Parts: sequence; C-alpha cells; structure tokens
Amino acid sequence: MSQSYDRGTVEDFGRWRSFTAGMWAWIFHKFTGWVLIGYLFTHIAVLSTALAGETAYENTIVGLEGLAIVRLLEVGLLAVAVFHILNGVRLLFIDLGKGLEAQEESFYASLVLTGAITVASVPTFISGVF
Amino acid sequence: MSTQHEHTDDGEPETPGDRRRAEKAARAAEREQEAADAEPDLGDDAVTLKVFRYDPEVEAKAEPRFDTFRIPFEKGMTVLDALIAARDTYDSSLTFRHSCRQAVCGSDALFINGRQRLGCQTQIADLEGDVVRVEPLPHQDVVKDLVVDMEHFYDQMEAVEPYFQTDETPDDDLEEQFQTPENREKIKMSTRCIWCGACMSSCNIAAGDNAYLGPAAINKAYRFAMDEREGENMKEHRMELIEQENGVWRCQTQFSCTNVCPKDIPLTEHIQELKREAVKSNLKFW
Amino acid sequence: MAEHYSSFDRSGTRWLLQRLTAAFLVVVLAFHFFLLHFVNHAADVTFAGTSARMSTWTYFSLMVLFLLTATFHGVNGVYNTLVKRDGVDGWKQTAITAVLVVASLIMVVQGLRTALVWTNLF
Amino acid sequence: MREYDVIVVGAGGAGLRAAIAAQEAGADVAMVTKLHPVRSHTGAAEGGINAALREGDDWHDHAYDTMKGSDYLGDAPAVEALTRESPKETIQLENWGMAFSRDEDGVVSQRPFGGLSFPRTTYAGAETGHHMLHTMYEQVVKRGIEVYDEWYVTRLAVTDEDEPEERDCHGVVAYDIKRGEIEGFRARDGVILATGGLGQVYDHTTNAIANTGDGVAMAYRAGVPIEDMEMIQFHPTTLPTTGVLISEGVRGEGGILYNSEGERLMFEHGYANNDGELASRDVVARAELNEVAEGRGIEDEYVHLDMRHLGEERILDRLENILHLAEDFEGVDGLEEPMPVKPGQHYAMGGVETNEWGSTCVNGLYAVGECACASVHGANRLGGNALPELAVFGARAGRHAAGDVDDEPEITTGWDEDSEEGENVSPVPLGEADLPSAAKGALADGGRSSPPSAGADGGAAAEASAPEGVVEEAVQAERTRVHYLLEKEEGVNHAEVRADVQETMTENVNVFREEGALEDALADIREARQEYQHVTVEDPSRTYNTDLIHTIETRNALDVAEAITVGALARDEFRGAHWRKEHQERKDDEWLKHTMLSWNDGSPGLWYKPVVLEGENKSYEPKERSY
Ligand SMILES: Cc1cc2nc3c(=O)[nH]c(=O)nc-3n(C[C@H](O)[C@H](O)[C@H](O)COP(=O)(O)OP(=O)(O)OC[C@H]3O[C@@H](n4cnc5c(N)ncnc54)[C@H](O)[C@@H]3O)c2cc1C
Ligand code: HEM
Ligand code: SF4
Ligand code: F3S
Ligand code: FES
Repeated sequence: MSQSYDRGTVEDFGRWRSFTAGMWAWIFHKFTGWVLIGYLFTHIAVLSTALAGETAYENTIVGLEGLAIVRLLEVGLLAVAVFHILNGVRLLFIDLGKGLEAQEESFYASLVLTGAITVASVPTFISGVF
Repeated sequence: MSTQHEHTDDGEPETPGDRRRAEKAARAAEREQEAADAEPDLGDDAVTLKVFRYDPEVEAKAEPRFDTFRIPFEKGMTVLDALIAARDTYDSSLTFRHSCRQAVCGSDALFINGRQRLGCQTQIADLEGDVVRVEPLPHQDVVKDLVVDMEHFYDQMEAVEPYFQTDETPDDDLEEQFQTPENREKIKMSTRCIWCGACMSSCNIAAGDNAYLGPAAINKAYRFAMDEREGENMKEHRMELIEQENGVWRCQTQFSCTNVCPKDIPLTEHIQELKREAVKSNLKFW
Repeated sequence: MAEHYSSFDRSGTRWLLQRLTAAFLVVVLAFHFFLLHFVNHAADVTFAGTSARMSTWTYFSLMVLFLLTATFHGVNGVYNTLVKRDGVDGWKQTAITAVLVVASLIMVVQGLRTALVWTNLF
Repeated sequence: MREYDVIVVGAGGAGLRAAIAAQEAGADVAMVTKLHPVRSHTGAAEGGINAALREGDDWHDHAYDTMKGSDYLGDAPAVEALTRESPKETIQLENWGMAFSRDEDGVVSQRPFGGLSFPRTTYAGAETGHHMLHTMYEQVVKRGIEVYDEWYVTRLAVTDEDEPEERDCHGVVAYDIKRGEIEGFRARDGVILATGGLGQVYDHTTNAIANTGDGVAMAYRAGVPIEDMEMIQFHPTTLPTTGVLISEGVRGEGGILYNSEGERLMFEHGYANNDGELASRDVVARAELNEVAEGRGIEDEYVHLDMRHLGEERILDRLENILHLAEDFEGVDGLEEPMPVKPGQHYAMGGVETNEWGSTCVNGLYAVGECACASVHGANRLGGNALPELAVFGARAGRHAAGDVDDEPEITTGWDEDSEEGENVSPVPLGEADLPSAAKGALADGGRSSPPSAGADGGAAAEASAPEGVVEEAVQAERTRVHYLLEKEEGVNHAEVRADVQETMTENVNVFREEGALEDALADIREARQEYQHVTVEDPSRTYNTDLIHTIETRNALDVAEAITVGALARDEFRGAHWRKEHQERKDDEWLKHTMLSWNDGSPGLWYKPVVLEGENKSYEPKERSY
C-alpha cells in the first residue's frame, strides 16, 4: 500500500474547535463522572475516620469544613454532580429513544440549569466560613 | 489490498530519468507557488480556498502545508466546483476524489470549514467566513492532498455481513418476497447510506478506537436487522453481530455522526434502537 | 475483507446496569446532597447525628445500596473509558481490570465497615 | 501478472451483475474498476426499472414499446431478450433484498413512465439506481468476489491479426491509482467491459465526471466496431446550473411542464397531444428547446416543471430525493415552487457493438451496460430501460464468458456479407491518421498488443502470440505511455483539451443538429487532437495521480466525441433522438441500418449493417412514432 500521512496528535488536539454539542456533552459527562468517582473514594476515606472513634471523625469533618478551600471545592462538586445528573437524565432519555431531535437543546438546558443551581447554592455552602 | 511493488522504470536512484523527474517536480512546485502567490484581480466576487496539501513523493509537499487559491465566484458554486476550478486553472496536481457531482457516489466527503461535508453538496454561499478551508477527512490516513485511505472504513462496512440473508428464499424465479409499506418505511432512511465515511470521521469514539464498528457499519446492520424479509433466525444472528464488543455499546451518543451525515440518516437513533433491541433479546435468556 | 468479529462478550448487560444504576443514583444522589448540605449543614455534622440516621433500617439500606451502585456505576464507567480503546488488550486490560476490581472491593469494604460503626441495628 | 477466468472492467450495475453471473457459473472472477463499486454512476439513476411483472402486462407489449421508442433502430433479438428476462432479473433483485417501494399489499410498486403502454416501471423511491447498485455490490461482497478498486484500465490486451474478427482478447492492463504501478491481468475465458457512459464529452450532462467513455474508446482502438454513436439521449428535465437530473418519475407521477406564459406546453403547443409530458424523451426535449427558441422560455434558458399539485404526502413518499436535489443543487423548494429544467446530455444509446449475449466480434471480449450497443435502445432509449439492461445483459454476458451458454446468436458482430461500405463524410482527417507528432509513438495507443514504439525487437514474436505474451506486451506499451506522459517536460494541460471538446460538442452536436455545425465540430475535434499531442502531466507523483488519469481519459473522450459527430453527420435523416435540420423525416428505405465505425489502426472508417426487426415469432413493422 502507498505511504500515507497520519496527522496524529496534532489533529486530535486541534479538533475541539469543530466540536458540536453532543461531543461537548460527552466530554463534560466523562469529566464529571471521573470527578465524582474520585470524590467517592476520598469521601469514603474521610468518613472512615469514624472507625478511629467519634472525636477523630468530628474533628476531621469540622476541620475540613472550616477551610474555605473545601467549601469552594464543594460548590464545584455540586456543579459537577448537578451537571452529571442532568446530563445523565438527558442520556437516559436518549437511550430510551426519546427526544433525540432535542439533544442539543437538552444539553444546553443542562448547562444552564447547572449554572443556576450552583449559583443559588453558593450562600448555603459558604455560610459560616467567611 | 496488499500488492508487491514492481519497480519497472525507476530502478537506480541516480538515473537521468530520476533527475528529470526531480527537476520537473521542482518546476511544478515553483509553478504552484507562483499560482498561489499571484493574486489575479478577480474583483470582489472571488472565493478564497485554503487547501491541505501533502504528497509523500514530492519534496515540497512531503511536509503538509496549506495552499491558497482564489477562484472567481459563480452563482450556485459548490466547494467541489471551486476545487475543480483551482485544479483546472492553477494546479493540475491538486488531488481529490469526485464523480457524481450530486451527492450519491460518496466520493468527496471532506473536512470543510471544520466540518465533514460533501464537497458537491456544499454551496459556497452557505458557508460562513471569507475563506473556505478544505482538509481531508480527519482520522483517516492521508494518501495525498485531500484523498484519504478508505480501506479501514470499507473493512468495517464489510464486517457486519452487509448483504441480505434470509431464512428461506422463494422457490420460483418470479416469486417476490412481501414487505409491508410500513416496514419499508422503517428501513428507508438506513438504506440511503452512500459510504462517504463522513460519520466515521466525525465520531470521537471511532477516532480513538479502530476496532469500533462505527456509525455507518452499524447503520448498515440496522438496515438488515430491521428488514422483516430476513426472518427471525437471521435477526438473531444479526443481533449477535451488533452486540459484539466493538458494536453498538461503544457508541457514546455523541451525535456528531447524525449531524454530519449528508443523507440525513438518523444514525444515533438507529444505534440507540439497536441497543434497546439487544437488551430486549438478551433479557429473554435471563 | 476483514475477518468477522466473533467475541460475543455481551457488554449489553453492563450497559443496562449502568443505566439502571444511573436511574437509581439520580434520586439517591440528589437526596444525599440535599440532606447533607441543605437540610443539615455539612459543617454541623456530628457523629451522633450520623449515627441516628444510620440506625433506621430504611436509611441504612439506602446508603449501603448507594455505596454499591455508585461504586459499580463509577468504576464501570471508568473501566469503559480505559479498557475498550485501541491498543489496550492482553495484559494491560487484565491489569486495569484487576486494579479497578480491587479498588472497588476495598472501597466497598471500607464503606461498609464505617457504616457499621454508626449503626446500632446489629 | 494476475490471472483469472473472467475479468470484469467496471463495477456499476452491469459489471456487478456480470461478475455475479460468471462466478455462479463457476468462473474465477475479478473486477477491475477505477471507482470503488458503490461510487459508480448507476447509483445516480432515479426513476426505475421496466419489467412486465403484473397481471395484464406482457413482455411482448414491453418489447413493442421499446421497439417503437427506439424508432425501429433496435435489434429485435436483443429487445426481446431484455423484455423477456427483465421480470426475472427484477425479482432477483428483490430476492437479494433490494428495498423497492411497496404497495399496500406488500408487492413491489410500479409507476407509469414515458413511452410505456403499461405502468411497469418498478421503483425504489426516486433513488432506484442507488438501491440497485448497493444491492448488487452486497451480493459481490457476500460471494467474496475479488475487486480491484481504484485500478484504472488503460488498454485491452488484444492480438493483432488483420481482421478484428480474428483477434483474441487475453486480458487488460490496469494502473493502480494509489500506488502508481501498471500491471497486467490475464483473462483465461473473457474480458467483460462495463465502463458505463460517456457524458463527459458534453459540458451539460447528467453523467458523472468519471463517465468518459473509456470502455468504448478502448474497444474501438482494439478494433471492435462501435455502433450508432450519434444516438445520444438528451433528458428533458435537468437542472440548468449543474445538469443534475430531475427524474422522469416526476412526470410519471403527474408533474407538468409550463412555459413562461404559464401554458402547459406539451398540449397547448401540440408537441404530444396524447401523452403530453409523458411522450418519449426526445420529443419532450425538443419541445422545450423550441419553446425557449420561440421566446417562451424562462430567462431564455429553461421551462418549469411543477409537481406542487401532487401534494406533499405523495411527493415525500415517492419523490423525496427530488426535493433534496432541487434544494441542494438549484436552491428551489419543490413543494413551494416549480423547478427550472432544461435538456441535458443523459445517455448514449450507441456503444461497443455486441450481440444479444454481450459478445463483440473480438474473441473473448464482451461489453455490457451503457458502454455497449446490443442494440436495445436504437435511436432513443425509454426511461427505465437501462437498469434492466444492466441486469439482463450483465447476467447474460457473465454466463456466456464463463462458458455456460451455447446458444447461436441471432445478431451478427463484425463485418459480414450484409454489411455495407460507407462513404467518408468528414471534411477533416479522422483518428490518428496524419497526426504530426513526436509523441505519436507513446500516445498512439492503438489498443492492440504491438507496442507502438518502444522495444519492438521482433524476436519475441512466438512468445508474444501466447496469451501471457500478449498481455505482457500490452503492459510494456502502457508503461511506455505512462512513463512518457509523466516525463514530458512542457506542454498543454488535458483540462484545456477536454474543455474544447465539451464546448464544441455542446454547441454543435446537441439536440438540434445541422450539417455545417457538425463539420465545424469535426474540425474542432481535429484541432483538439493536435493539441493533445502536446499534452503533459504536471504532477510528477506516482501516488494517486489524478492528473495522469484525467489525461488518459481525455484521450478517450476525444475518440468518442469524434465518433458521435461522424455518425451524426453520416446519418442524414431524423430518427429518434437524432434530429437533422436538413433532413426532417425518417428515411426507412435508406436508414433502417446501424452506423458502424471501425478504428482501422488509426484511420476510422464508416460502414453500415442492417437492423434486425425479426423477433422470435414476429416482425416489428416500422410505424409512425406519435405520442
Ligand atoms: C442521472 C441518471 C439517472 C438515470 N435514471 C435511470 C432510470 O431511472 N432508469 C434507467 O433504467 N436508467 C437510468 N439511467 C441510465 C442508467 O443509470 C445508466 O445507463 C447505467 O447505470 C449505466 O450503468 P453501467 O453499469 O453501464 O455503468 P456505470 O454505473 O457508470 O459504471 C461504470 C463502471 O465502470 C468503471 N470504469 C469506467 N471506466 C473505467 C476504466 N477505464 N477502468 C476501470 N474501470 C472503469 C467505473 O469505475 C464504474 O464502476 C440514468 C442515468 C443517469 C445518469
Ligand atoms: C446521580 C445520578 C447519576 C446519573 C444519572 C448518572 C448517569 C450516568 C450515565 C448515563 C453514564 C453513562 C454514559 C455513557 O456510557 O454514555 C454515566 C457515566 C459515568 N458516571 Fe454517572 N451518573 C450518576 C451518578 C454518578 C455518580 C455518583 C458517579 C460517581 C461515583 C458517577 C460516575 C460516572 C462515571 C465515572 C461515568 C463514566 C463516564 C465516562 O467515562 O464516559 N455517576 N453516568
Ligand atoms: S451513514 Fe451517512 S455519513 Fe455515514 S457513510 Fe453513510 S451516508 Fe456517509
Ligand atoms: S458520533 Fe459516535 S459516539 Fe455514537 S452517536 Fe455517533 S457513533
Ligand atoms: S461527487 Fe459524488 S458525492 Fe460528491
């Protein structure tokens, strides 16, 4: 066969510019999914301080919750979770063959809703640290 | 297709023929450059084409580059028309596939302004921006200029047993199989595929994983699996093909295949329907 | 012509489970977030409070199910992205599978042990 | 050198069917095609396949319609083979899973078409050819038939006896477009040409860019006579900007043609008082041009085809593809507005002379499909008769080549006692004769085995007459040609030559033909031939060199264009698609005969052979053709 030119990584990285809604949704869902599973591992690790006793547990939680950075991360976590949930629901509908024509709209709706819910929840999360 | 090389007229590296060829190549490159540089006054109504160039054998093109062509615009001009004009007036070595000019042969799926489209089906007037940027289909190896290697695409198409098979054929030469108009309608969209490869090129999953059958092949499988004439036993066999590891499950509903398909085939929908069918047929065994 | 693929690993089962767990998780995760960040503030969480909740059968079993489904859903999701890609086969595939399985087992065990600290059901 | 029993050149409907038939008859088959099979232009066919399938219909009626449509220039044995076997082949396609449109009761749908006495055009939406092509290719995949796609056949390997009737075809020479290598293909039992149409000799055509008449030109240069080349069909409804076809199915379903005054021209101007829009294609095409000439055209160029009254549901059901075509290629919404249409080159009735089994006079060489002339279409092809021709004659030639048939053909091929010498009509020399050129050696691809210039060392004579030797010599000749083209320094670009040919053909050898204009065209073609002597391939690459391919194609277009024009000039009568200004009547006494053209090693000669109007058990009497 003739030689042929493989555009390799250059192409792969350049391609995000031509991404369409469905592809962004896929990227975001992947990303949020990974964050969530990562969080689940940490979460269980943190909670298992309970094995070392009541005080160890309370100190860890309160200590962590006292840090502004943790509060901010929590807001991020909420955003991630909300997006994953909303887009997850969108995907479930797509799997059921419902609303395929509106796949772009439903992705944008997920984004907007995620933004709104996150913003609305900021006071709750921040209260007490600052 | 693997075929052995038979070197006939280019034996030793330094024959007069080779020299002439090299000189000729240099001249051709020069001419191209001139053509690309010279900006004839074409008035306001000119199209600027930026075209991907690559040729492993020609030194000036061995490292991929973009050439710019200015083409006088005509009403109703398609990207394919513009490419033909560029080739016929400026640089006859500009290489791309084309044949039917009417979106049925699937030869000229290209990456035009960041999206997979058929050159012949894309009106320049409908494109945004001043420059029309034409590249070969992403994720396929480039053979030369805008020509990509389609072998892998064909292999995937042929991997799904893309031919009608039925439990029983009519005995008589003149006996037709019946099919309800509803069933024909059901498979109608899926039968429209022209094997252009645009969908495969647009799918990130297919890009990252050559084993994935890809939207076109799955759609082909759908076309037969849903055809009531094939019969129940065949359908089971079809579902097995579709359900294999590299089949439908790899699809992550990115929809880009559906977005780019020049024949408007609802690929994602077909893939999703097959996933549900597969689950249903599996449930029976539980 | 390409050889026909013949590995009939019916990934369909895992696909379906991923959806079913997702459907379940929508409810539970939302509930979980709501309960622990809005109804009870995370900062005010106490061992006793957790303990009280964990000592009702419904909440306890819900949380255990949450743990199991989320682990499956999450790990399976990661597995899908990692394993079924070009070039990942043979020992690499086995290795990734093993690491993921072990990690989820550790997590489930650790999670269950923690839950048992809180509950007074047994 | 590769070796097979049967080699099929071209993988459109005709080639695919031939390959399947030959393989089923036990032959080891390979297909060699310059396009991947599914890219063949059969995929563009829209309207349908004529087949007498139904109660109340009869293949004899179909044969009668076809004969009448051909204006009595069809050969009855071929016409009857077509119409008799079309139902079987059509059902065969259905059995292979082709997605025909369906009636309520689940049987395949049929619709009326121009020139038919019964609605027997079996269709699959407005994309019948697409379905047919894909269905046949699927069967080829199923059978594992070897396909060399993107291999361009440049020459036939034919022996060089003096009389074409004594020559043998032993294979072909092909250029692997991707690798840039030339290889020989030896065919033990037969070579089947199925290279399709030649529309690219015109610039307004429904044909694909790849339809350059390669097969016709190659066979012609190898000594096979070509028949009725002047018979070119112009389709009345093509889109003005691109030539994209709007299927006759639109008129079949009830579409109406209007002129700029809003008159239903076919009736109001009396072009076809009975059949109106559904008159035969030549009639409608001339009617439209007449309207335009008399100032009743729109923008002085086209007329309107209106299907809005059919209603959205029916249009979407049966003609959806038309909506896409009108939208994509003319920017018109067929549901809201009438579509602009004008005549455009569509089909070549003539081609390589064959009998009703697809055999040519050269031993072991067959031709089927649009590149062949059996002749079933005579002076005018009926819509929906080409697709069944692909299936019927593809299957027949495939079986015959594989040695599965021992019928005596009724139609003769080559020169015989009934043939009649023709006079030279051309004001300029034809063919290769007297072309002054240094390049003559390499460019004068005679198509026969003797290499034109290089390495004619005589010594290999004995070896050369063995089949392998014939192929090998042809390969050498082609290597010389390709080498020459790639090496040549300065010169003209094939695109200029091609454009000149297209221009003069469209200008002078179109629907309306006049003696003076035809002579001008011959002079122009002569000039283009001279230009072609200086042609050069700028692209030096061996990889996917389309410049080279198009240059070789242009050579074929030249030979074909000349043949069309010579035939048109010779035939001084008005028959079917062939209209002559100075000769406004059909001259049955003189012209119930085929125009034949033989290459004669570079100086083409005209001759004639009688039409066969004797059918199996009846004779077709020429009648006046009115619609
Ligand atoms: C727009 C349109 C609509 C039509 N609609 C109808 C209709 O409704 N009904 C009907 O009956 N007929 C219709 N026709 C006519 C009919 O479709 C064609 O006559 C027929 O499809 C030709 O088929 P073929 O197999 O002979 O050639 P094609 O399908 O053109 O195939 C030619 C093959 O030869 C190969 N080839 C050519 N040259 C070479 C070479 N040098 N080396 C190697 N390979 C070569 C090509 O790759 C291709 O595979 C229509 C035609 C057109 C253009
Ligand atoms: C609560 C509601 C949730 C919903 C509705 C949901 C939905 C989904 C769906 C449908 C998928 C499959 C995407 C695909 O295969 O195309 C998925 C993937 C995934 N989910 Fe969730 N999920 C939820 C919660 C979680 C949680 C709690 C986690 C983490 C523990 C998680 C982690 C993941 C991961 C890692 C993936 C794989 C993403 C990828 O790599 O492509 N999800 N989710
Ligand atoms: S499905 Fe659509 S995009 Fe994909 S190959 Fe077929 S026609 Fe092209
Ligand atoms: S783009 Fe790819 S992921 Fe699925 S929906 Fe289409 S095949
Ligand atoms: S040229 Fe055939 S699809 Fe564009």
